Amino acid sequence: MRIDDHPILGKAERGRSITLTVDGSPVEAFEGEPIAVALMASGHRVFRYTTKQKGPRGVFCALGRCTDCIMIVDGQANVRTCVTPARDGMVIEKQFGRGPREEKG
Amino acid sequence: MKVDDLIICRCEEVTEGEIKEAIRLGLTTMSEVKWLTRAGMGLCQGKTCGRLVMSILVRETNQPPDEVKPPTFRPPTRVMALGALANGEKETE
Amino acid sequence: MKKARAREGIRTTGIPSKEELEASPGYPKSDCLARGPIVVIECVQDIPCNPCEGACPSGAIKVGNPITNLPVFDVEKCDGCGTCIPICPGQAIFRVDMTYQTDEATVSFPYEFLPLPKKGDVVQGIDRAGGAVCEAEVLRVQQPKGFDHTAVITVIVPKNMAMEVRSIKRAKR
Amino acid sequence: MKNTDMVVVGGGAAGMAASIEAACAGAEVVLIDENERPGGQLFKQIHKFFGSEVHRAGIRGIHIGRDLLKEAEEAGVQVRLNTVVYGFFPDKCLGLMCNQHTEELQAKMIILATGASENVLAFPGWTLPGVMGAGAAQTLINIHRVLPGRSVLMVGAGNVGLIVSYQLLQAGAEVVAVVEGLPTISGYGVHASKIRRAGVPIFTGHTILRAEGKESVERVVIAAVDKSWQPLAGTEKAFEVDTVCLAVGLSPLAELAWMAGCQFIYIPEIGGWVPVHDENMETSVPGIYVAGDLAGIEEASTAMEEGRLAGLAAAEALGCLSSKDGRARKAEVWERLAALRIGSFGHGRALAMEKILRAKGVG
Repeated sequence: MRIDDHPILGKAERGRSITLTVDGSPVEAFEGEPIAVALMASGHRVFRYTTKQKGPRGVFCALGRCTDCIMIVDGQANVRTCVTPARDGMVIEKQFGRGPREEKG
Repeated sequence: MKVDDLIICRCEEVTEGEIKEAIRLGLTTMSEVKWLTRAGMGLCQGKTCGRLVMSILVRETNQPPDEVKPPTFRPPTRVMALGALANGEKETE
Repeated sequence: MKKARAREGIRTTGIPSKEELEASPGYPKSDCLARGPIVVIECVQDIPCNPCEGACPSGAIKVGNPITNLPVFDVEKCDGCGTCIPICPGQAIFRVDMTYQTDEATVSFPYEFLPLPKKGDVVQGIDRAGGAVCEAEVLRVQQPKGFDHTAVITVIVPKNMAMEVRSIKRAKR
Repeated sequence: MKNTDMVVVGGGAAGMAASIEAACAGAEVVLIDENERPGGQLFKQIHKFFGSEVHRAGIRGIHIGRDLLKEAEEAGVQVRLNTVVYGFFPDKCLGLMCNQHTEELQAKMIILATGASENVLAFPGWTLPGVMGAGAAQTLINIHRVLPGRSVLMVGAGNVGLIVSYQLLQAGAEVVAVVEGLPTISGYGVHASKIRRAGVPIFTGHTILRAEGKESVERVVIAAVDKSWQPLAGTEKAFEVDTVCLAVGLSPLAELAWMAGCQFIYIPEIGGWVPVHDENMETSVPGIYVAGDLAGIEEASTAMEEGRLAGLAAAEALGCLSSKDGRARKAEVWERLAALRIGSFGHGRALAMEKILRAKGVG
């Protein structure tokens, strides 16, 4: 659901076309845009599941403050995807609790 | 869903019931509630839930709102990886 | 009765009531409409704002000091050029021409959605509450650089709808 | 440790204006912003601003932002991006972090222009993906050019809720309704009129009861409320939406001001706890100034004027401006600020500002 044309802002200017791997599947993105934006554009809404209630979470503040959109990026947990620029080949995984799915947490 | 089951602190998944329980134990300040319940101690450090906790505290303790101050703020103000401070020019307190 | 009316104004519905409009010094009296194209300023709240005053090349709009004054419209000076329409940050200025045809009038309004209609399109005329009230034929779509992406659209509507129609139904993107 | 004349924290409307004034007066200014690009909320403001010609009325926020950036560059402001001020230490020393490296920077004068954060509303389902701040939606559509969803329920009919609703429509989303708990619309009526013409209903005296959905928002239920905000039975309405935006007010982002030991005052009309400051925007800690939403929630136009004021006052305190010139320049800003704080929308803020001055003992 990208906004390619806009009545005020005109045509969108985007970075180079790149590919991310999200939970094992390729996702098209534009270099430099926040990871969360590429995910939303490709229809992803659930970014992680919480520790206690295992509840789904997604983008909430989009400013890097609330930390709801954290995911595992290139093996590192708790990365705020709404303020982390996408780079070609990044490997992104949903976070379960404080880490990857296997970990009991 | 009961009001007490409502999540107030999104990071630490602290419910309204848990916060009210802490207040029933006699806690009256934001800092005390934070330490006991962990509301506001998660990754976002209370940036999202702070005002909600404050309003519950005001309501449950009948304090005037201008007597419920935010908890003490300490560095860092944003998420920092452990070791970032050690990478600096010198240690800070 | 007074209370019931207060509940109908712009602060409760987002729509200026008939009373609010008629009390506003920017809203022309109905007998002025027969003169030809004139602007209709539907500014009813004391917002600190005055770009309309500077925009009018004929000095027909006066806000003065303080800038929370409602714009006062001088129909004698207005030549209906519509320069003020895209300038108003509140999109509260329109133009009505009751002299367009015997049974038809034109209404001009600011529009900032895509897609823009084209001259000759027949669209639905929309009133202040967002309801479709009549068919409207697009007469002009103006969007020079100076408007900064705000288009000014002029549509032809039945005369009795000229003081009701304030936009057109948005087309699906 | 590095030293400089002045550090401005926050590169939004207030911080940029402060930096420009101080640098033009001859001060060495470092402007710090945690984001990849400066501008704060200005680059999300794609609508035309209110005010008068001197406030750049009729011009879109994005253009004002671009002009400020250019002015800051020309004035020689050193802009440091992607840099977080993580702490405030004695003797006006700031702890900075950039790319996981820290350093310290000491300044003779500090201007805090850290802005605000969005308030939230807790209701069943509010943690579901699809519920987000109105500011989040605005960032996504206007900066990143992606829709947060196809159909949106907006909670809150202040200016933020009304403006973001309009901008969501411009971006191609549908806004099914705006819900406002108060009996009246608190934002500008003209903003409400724009979205009414575009077909969006506004339910005053209503609240959101819950958001429902398995993995993300699929449906919301709203209801009318009585005077004590209790939902009235039988008034429930459901909407199929995938997004709920919360526009329920802003709070000053004041951590650094608290850490700096500034005195605060509680004024609910301008966002709650705000740092006490004088007519020069100087706080109770000498040499520390505040401007913009941190000094009390207002508009972008007032934020820019407060920034100019703080920048001029701090430059004067540094000796870059004579007190005669400083006084004259500040008087111009005071006059412009006063013009923005009148009428039914500005009067309450003017009273709040007087309260702050009285708390500082200068009113």
